[in-house]
Amino acid sequence: MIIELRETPYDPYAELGAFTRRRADLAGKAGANAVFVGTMRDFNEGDTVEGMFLEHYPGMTEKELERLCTECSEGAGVLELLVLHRVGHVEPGEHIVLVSVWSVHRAEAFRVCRDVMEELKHRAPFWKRENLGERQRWVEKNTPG
Amino acid sequence: MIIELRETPYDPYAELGAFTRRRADLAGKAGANAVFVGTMRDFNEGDTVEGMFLEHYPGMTEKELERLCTECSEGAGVLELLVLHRVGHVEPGEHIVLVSVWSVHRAEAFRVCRDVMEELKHRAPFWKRENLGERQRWVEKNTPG
Amino acid sequence: MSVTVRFFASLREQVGAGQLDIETPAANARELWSQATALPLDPHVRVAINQAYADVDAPIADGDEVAFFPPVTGG
Amino acid sequence: MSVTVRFFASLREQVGAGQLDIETPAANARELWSQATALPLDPHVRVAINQAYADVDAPIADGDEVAFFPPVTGG
Repeated sequence: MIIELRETPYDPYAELGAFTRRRADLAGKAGANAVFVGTMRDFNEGDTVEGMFLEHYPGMTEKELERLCTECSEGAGVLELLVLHRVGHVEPGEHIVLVSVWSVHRAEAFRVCRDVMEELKHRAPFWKRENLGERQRWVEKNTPG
Repeated sequence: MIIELRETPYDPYAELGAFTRRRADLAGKAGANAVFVGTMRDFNEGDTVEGMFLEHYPGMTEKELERLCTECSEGAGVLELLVLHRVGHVEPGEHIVLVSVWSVHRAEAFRVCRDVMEELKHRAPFWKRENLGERQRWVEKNTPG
Repeated sequence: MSVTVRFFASLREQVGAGQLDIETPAANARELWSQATALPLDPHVRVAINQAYADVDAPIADGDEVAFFPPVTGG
Repeated sequence: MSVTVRFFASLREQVGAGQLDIETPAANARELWSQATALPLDPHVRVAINQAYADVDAPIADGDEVAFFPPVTGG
């Protein structure tokens, strides 16, 4: 299980490519890989968003991500799980979150990937402050899963 | 909507990277990208599998993939949908299927990606013949979703 | 009328042919199967007419491409 | 006893501080909030004790790190 916070932009597909090359042992074992990539949009709730600051709780954020990933994958036959999440200043089009789950069959990978995203949205200590140009706005709540 | 059959190995993450660079217009619009990658395992039903031949029905396979992708994404706010599927000889560790769905919010991307995979498993005319070394075996049915 | 009959995967091997162009009086795929093969028609066999799924009892017409194949196993 | 109190995101801005190290007789996070801020405690505010979610009425102890923050919005 790999959980990382990133302070700079990353390419989720390059990360996945690099990871699967490093973990070539998974190739013939993991029949399924379910992935979610969350990307910053340039609009939200009808407004143009110019940028965003992603605040987190250093220490707790990492621990909570670990806890929720462990809970979501418990007993599900997960072979590997990777979570990357941006913090700090984020520009539209930059990637915020990457969740990737490898398992033998597809049902587990799909379910765990989805569960991790929902738990992350509800529990992981991150807060978005949007820059709308003339003003800043804290995002009050997430869109429903 | 892009649907392609591939006769040679491909790197799904490199494909996704290249596709997102080509479709940079999606970056600030698609907040969500759900992906599934199916990879050939070196074991199935208790046997070591040395290789596989993936037969298809040229013409119908492409049409049926288009039909099911259209059905699954209808009214779901899908911004883009990409399906790659291998045909011909496949080695363990090589990637068979890639489904990638972009949408504004995560719920639609997750649902459509999952639905496309289930429909593909049930409807798309592909047949796997496994090479077990001393004998060949047609796969009789899929694992449950 | 003349139709093209196609068999895929394990059915192709059992029938011993991938494609037959035949003259037939068959009204539907079920009758066509009996004419083209000596095998019983397994209820799991799937039928496509002109590259779209069809019922085994759906009518067929001159020039149709009628395919028989086992349950699919892609993905 | 002494505890570290932390505020995040919009709460940090409302309270006007990110971190306070204070001496307190507070038995739980709710009492701590009243001592540390002049604001009403919104029922949506979430509490963490030593970097794990906790009930606002759970007891706190000397040396604890007690955090208050609004609903999370990551991902």
